[in-house]
Amino acid sequence: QDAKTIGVSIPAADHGWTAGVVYHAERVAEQIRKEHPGAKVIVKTSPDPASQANAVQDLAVQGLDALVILPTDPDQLVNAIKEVKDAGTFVAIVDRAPSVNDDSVRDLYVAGNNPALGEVAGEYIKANTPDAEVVVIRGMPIPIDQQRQDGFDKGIAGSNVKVLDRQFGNWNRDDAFKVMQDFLTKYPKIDVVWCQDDDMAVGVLEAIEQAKRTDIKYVVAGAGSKDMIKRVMDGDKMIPVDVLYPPAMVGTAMELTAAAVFNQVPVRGTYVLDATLITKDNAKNYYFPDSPF
Amino acid sequence: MTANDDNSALARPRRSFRDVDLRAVAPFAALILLLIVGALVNPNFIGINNLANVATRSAFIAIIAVGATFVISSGDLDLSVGSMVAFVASLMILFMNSGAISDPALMLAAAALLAVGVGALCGLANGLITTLGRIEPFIVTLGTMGIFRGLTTWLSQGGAITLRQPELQAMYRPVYFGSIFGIPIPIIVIFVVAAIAAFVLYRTRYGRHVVAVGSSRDVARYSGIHVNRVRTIAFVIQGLCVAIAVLLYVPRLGSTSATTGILWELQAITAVVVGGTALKGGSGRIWGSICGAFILELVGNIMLLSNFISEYLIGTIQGSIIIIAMLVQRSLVRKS
Amino acid sequence: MTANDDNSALARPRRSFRDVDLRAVAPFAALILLLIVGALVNPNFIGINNLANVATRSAFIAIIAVGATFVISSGDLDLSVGSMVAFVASLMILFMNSGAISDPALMLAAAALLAVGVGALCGLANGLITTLGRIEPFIVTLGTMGIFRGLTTWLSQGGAITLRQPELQAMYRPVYFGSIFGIPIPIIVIFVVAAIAAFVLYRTRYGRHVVAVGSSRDVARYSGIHVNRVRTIAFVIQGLCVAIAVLLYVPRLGSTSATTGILWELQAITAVVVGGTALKGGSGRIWGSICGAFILELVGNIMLLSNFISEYLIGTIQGSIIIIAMLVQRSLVRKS
Amino acid sequence: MKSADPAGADVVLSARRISKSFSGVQVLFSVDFELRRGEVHALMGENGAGKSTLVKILSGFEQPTSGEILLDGVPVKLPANGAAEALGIVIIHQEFNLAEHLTVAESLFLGREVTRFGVLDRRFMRAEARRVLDMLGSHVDENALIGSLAVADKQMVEIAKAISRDARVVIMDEPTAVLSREETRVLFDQVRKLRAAGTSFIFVSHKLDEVMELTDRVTVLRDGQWVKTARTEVLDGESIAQLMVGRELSSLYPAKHEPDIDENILLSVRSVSTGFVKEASFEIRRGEIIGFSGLIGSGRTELMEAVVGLRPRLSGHVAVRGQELPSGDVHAAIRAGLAYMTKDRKHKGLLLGEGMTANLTLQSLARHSRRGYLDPASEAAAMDRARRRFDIRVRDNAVAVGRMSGGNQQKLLLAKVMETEPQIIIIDEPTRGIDVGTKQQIYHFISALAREGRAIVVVSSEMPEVIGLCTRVAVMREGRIAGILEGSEINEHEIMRYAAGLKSKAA
Ligand SMILES: Nc1ncnc2c1ncn2[C@@H]1O[C@H](COP(=O)(O)OP(=O)(O)OP(=O)(O)O)[C@@H](O)[C@H]1O
Ligand SMILES: Nc1ncnc2c1ncn2[C@@H]1O[C@H](COP(=O)(O)OP(=O)(O)OP(=O)(O)O)[C@@H](O)[C@H]1O
Ligand SMILES: O[C@@H]1[C@@H](O)[C@H](O)OC[C@H]1O
Ligand SMILES: [Mg+2]
Ligand SMILES: [Mg+2]
Repeated sequence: QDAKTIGVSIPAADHGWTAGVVYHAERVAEQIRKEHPGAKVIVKTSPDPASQANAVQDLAVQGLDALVILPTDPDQLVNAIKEVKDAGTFVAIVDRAPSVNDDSVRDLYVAGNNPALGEVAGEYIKANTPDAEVVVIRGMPIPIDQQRQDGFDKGIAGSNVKVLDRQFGNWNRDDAFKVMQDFLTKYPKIDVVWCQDDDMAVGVLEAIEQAKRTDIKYVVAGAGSKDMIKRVMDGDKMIPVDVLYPPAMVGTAMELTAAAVFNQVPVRGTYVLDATLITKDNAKNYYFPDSPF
Repeated sequence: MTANDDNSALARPRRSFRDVDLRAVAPFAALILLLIVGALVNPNFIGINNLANVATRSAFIAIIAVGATFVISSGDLDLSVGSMVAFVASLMILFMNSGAISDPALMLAAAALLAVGVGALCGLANGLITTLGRIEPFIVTLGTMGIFRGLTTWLSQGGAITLRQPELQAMYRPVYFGSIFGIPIPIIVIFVVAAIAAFVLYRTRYGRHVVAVGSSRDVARYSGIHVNRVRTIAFVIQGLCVAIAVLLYVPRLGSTSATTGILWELQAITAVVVGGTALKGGSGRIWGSICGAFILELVGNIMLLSNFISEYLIGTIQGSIIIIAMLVQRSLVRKS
Repeated sequence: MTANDDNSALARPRRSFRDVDLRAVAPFAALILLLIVGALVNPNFIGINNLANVATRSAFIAIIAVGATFVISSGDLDLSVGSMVAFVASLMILFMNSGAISDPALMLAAAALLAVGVGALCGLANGLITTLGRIEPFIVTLGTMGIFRGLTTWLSQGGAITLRQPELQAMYRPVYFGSIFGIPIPIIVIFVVAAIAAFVLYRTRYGRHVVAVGSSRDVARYSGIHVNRVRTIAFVIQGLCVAIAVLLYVPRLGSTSATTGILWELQAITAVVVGGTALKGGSGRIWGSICGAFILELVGNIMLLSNFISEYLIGTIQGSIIIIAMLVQRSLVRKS
Repeated sequence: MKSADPAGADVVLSARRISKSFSGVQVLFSVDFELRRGEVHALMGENGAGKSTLVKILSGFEQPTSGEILLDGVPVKLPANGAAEALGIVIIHQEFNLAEHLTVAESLFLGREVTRFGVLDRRFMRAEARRVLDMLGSHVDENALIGSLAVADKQMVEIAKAISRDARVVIMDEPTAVLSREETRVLFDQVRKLRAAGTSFIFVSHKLDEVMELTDRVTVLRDGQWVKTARTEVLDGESIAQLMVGRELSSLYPAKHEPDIDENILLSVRSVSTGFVKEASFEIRRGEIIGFSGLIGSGRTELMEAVVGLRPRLSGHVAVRGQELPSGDVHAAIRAGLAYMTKDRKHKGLLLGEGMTANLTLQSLARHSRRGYLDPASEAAAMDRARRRFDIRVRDNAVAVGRMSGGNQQKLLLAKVMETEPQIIIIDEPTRGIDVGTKQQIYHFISALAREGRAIVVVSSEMPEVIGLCTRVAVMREGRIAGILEGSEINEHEIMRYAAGLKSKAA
């Protein structure tokens, strides 16, 4: 009865957020194994779409009852996912959704709200600094990043908030440091930085501090790493808020999937987690000092 | 980047025929070793299904590695192949999405032709800049790597480019997923490409010239060989191989983005070197490169099927296995 | 991977002193050209602040490139440097976090020593596997690249490793952000490292041996040079340079992650080649490599400061600029 | 035997008022030269006189700075890079022009592969290669990789390559420098055969006896200038040498000095075996010059490399002054004062891309270091000394060694090894490609070294050299020392008998 196999395919821990994903996936996998002795939960990480397609295939070879997947690049994995789905396996997609995201590709979709992540950040800026000149540091050129940009633009729509520049920081601290240094050279006055990822915020803050620039009022990042939440909690002026995009969502998806597989609970459809705005008041609810992220 | 076997070969009194043979056989020995390791790691490993999967998916790197064998044999290097895959695939999908031709079969044929043409042109660009500009191929192809990657990002506006027409998709899908007489088509393609390449490299005048050019530019030139032409054609062959890989890649993932093919150049070069071709040029082993691509894919597969290695340590184990595989090869050759 | 200038050098009747000089000067000409382009693109570009920023942040690649100049001159290649940075930095921060030594100054010194030691050992490992195992350095260091990266991921459990002691952080920060007589410390370090390296390469027996080994392993061996020892030491020097880069890297963000140093190997090699060192070995230009690192960093900086380039096309423009810079260099040398 | 007087015969290829400069340094000054149908025309001159440069111009590999080339009396611009082959002009370069990764058969046909329906006809090319090699009496395996061949075998491949072309003009730039008597004889037979059929040859050599034996006319160059063209008959070795050097030559070889019988044994080699060499033993005393003779591939080089540790020995002992040397450890040999000069100067001797000084001091840098760093002034002084001592002549001091004339490279190599001031010196083909004038200097130099108390092994394919210089001569055959000759036994006839296996005695 409990001798079921759940495959979990996630991106390799290539930056803080994905590291969080790996952490939570391993954590919940252990938990499921404990609750269902005899259950097999196999967690596999992959660095890029092609190797993730391989990983999915390799998981399938081991005989899967369910697949939980957080695709590195969703559209490129649709075929591989379909293959599994068509074999009758329960499929849950996490976070990054393919362009066609219906029950022909998956049974369950659990995600943070990418457009909302941008929108919440945009709205916060609009509300607090309605005339702000903003520089944006993007992630990597993949669809969710585009969704966030679009959300952001929607969030600031109709205000005087002006985007001075957008450049890619690849969700990487060092790249963000560089980009921010150059933004500071390029623009004598910047009010707000939106860098939509907590890892990148680390580099951004260093660059601002080095330049001793006082014009920048604050930085909005996102995801909810423990370091940034701590700053919010401590009332750091530069990081007044953070937008939640919890890597723990993979765990949620795994728990739901386990419920479907072991207890035949009918979990289907879409679960979108809020892109909650973390402020000084609610920060402690999101602070997990033991997480690697 | 001088090979080491160079060293050893010259230190030994004379390279006997047995040596040459063992050198060619060594990668296959490493492959067999890996198969054994795999079988021990997971019983599913040795199943026909799994092995077919692995061989099938090694098609991209294997076919690109065939082209790389030409480029490397002729003494050059191409770092742009990974981004070239992304670029060619993007153009191909965009063309198919354009709906310029309504008949799906015709459209598919035209798109394939386009891909091949674009691939050849990309290779030609690499070749001409390298030879006419007299710049290190490393730099040229690092530059074009950036160029192709950037163009892809721009074409996709940072997102993905996805094949939209369902009939086309349906018609095209079997090219990766189908099989003939039970053999997956990509595997057949690997072998056909390798056989043609081996023929060209070993049995034609051009192939001879590739090796001569890679062994010594001056000697080749003094023998009346058009060195730059030979080198440029090698880059074009590389471009064609990339295009063929794309023809298999598109039906598999049906979509591309700026992340497609990242680091494939390193994998292709590794496959070539693991297969016994020396990076300094002057010798090429087509079948070795295929074997090298299988080895790389197998290592990844074993990692995936083994359930006792921490996900964090995969890179470590993979790196170690590759080094060990090479040590095994070397010790084999040395014992002879 | 034979260099082209090799070709041209032999094709040309004779390498005169004028040539040699121009060859050494060419990268600097490209640098000046870039400075002019930059000044046209954005007036802020030429400000002291911006140039100091650029020079400062080029320190990592520049210093690593100094080590790479040794490895490449001796005819080898090291692809592992990027992961080595991550690995060494992680160990260093973990050690500082361990609190094993309570006095912060002492702790810092001990941590620096540890970093240097680990860097040297990593280099030694690369060197010994390459020379004793007689495997292509490309493969060995691709393997250790995976190994170091994997170990880092494992140490950090995929996340970041952050320096926790605030006093340590405060004490250490100036090593990157501070300056002496108005010159940022990293820039001073670049020049000190380069000066020492140039001295070693051009003015010591060891340096001569490096070049000899890189030009011809056999001639070196017949001249009684310990070829393997020379090669191994070059890898160790590379490891030491990586460690020095780490000493500057850690105080910048006070943390590392599994992505630290990704693709730095390609950048370092590019800097070396752009600086005029041939990939086939046998010649090394320390100052050229420094210049190459500046060029790379400047190109990125100009891209960001320019207002008219789509962020999607940055890779494309960057690639083109590098190729053009090389063409400018070549044409300069050829005109002589 | 000489062919009929070719005077009045038609001129195939000629050079008129050819001058050549390299980056502003002139090396040929308005040289005239003509080659008649069916003649063998010797081109002679000191090292660096410009012979190789002239023949490269005559075959299109270099273009003259001024002057013209006439083919069949018609001015032509010879196409570059060996394309002149299509016009029937083939050259054997002084430096080998073979790709290490190709096989012998592949090399013979490089650039003019035979195909059938676009497919390489490998079997035909192999058979054809075999045929030509057999014709030249060469036992080189047509399937062997060039990289695995001994220097002399490479030379045979070069010769085979040229001969197999259907050429009207064959230019041979020092083809016999590394060949033994026997190979030379076979080569000459072929040349005579082709000459009879109307082929013309330009023959560049420093070996006067060969020139006298084979050629119809001689042209002498000195310092890039034409000096004289004359029928070989009217000249003799001495007069040619005099034309070349511009002065009279005294006796080539210095007087021999037998070392005392109770002199210390500096080097003793006992029962050394390698893959090919079997049980070789010899010893050498202070002040002694011992020669090693034998046919190509008889194993002399392999033995010497094993002695100095450049290759491992399978068994046997090597001791310097009674101190055993470990196998395969060249550094131990160097420390013990035992040095070896390779005959493969291109691949093992010199860094062709570097300048002269860097090459000269490569093996002896310790002597130019002060407190750990190199002293360029001291290196420059060494270079000056070496240049005088070995008469190294270049017109441009900064020239890359690969661009120096062959003979001057050889002198530099010799100088490089001597810089280490070894007590025991093994010299493999000491005078390969060196002109008579300098040869004499080198012989006197070697003899002086011996008199200073050093021990010298001369491995040479030039029998007169071994005979003129050595007090004992070891003859190798098929990896064994067939005999060690002394006193009156040292003559060509005896040496040949041992070398050919007609005679042997326990060493
Ligand atoms: N490509 C070149 N660049 C510069 N100098 C050159 C080049 N080729 C030849 N020389 C110079 O031209 C001069 C004549 O050289 P060449 O090789 O013709 O002499 P050679 O008569 O063949 O001597 P040898 O008997 O030693 O072979 C030498 O001083 C040599 O250094
Ligand atoms: N019959 C044979 N079988 C195998 N190998 C042979 C044979 N004859 C010669 N060789 C090879 O030839 C080499 C001997 O060449 P070596 O260079 O030592 O001879 P050498 O007397 O110095 O002649 P050279 O005039 O070519 O310098 C050995 O390495 C050996 O492997
Ligand atoms: O990798 C991404 C992460 O960095 C971002 O913050 O959230 C979404 C993830 O997919
Ligand atoms: Mg010459
Ligand atoms: Mg010999």
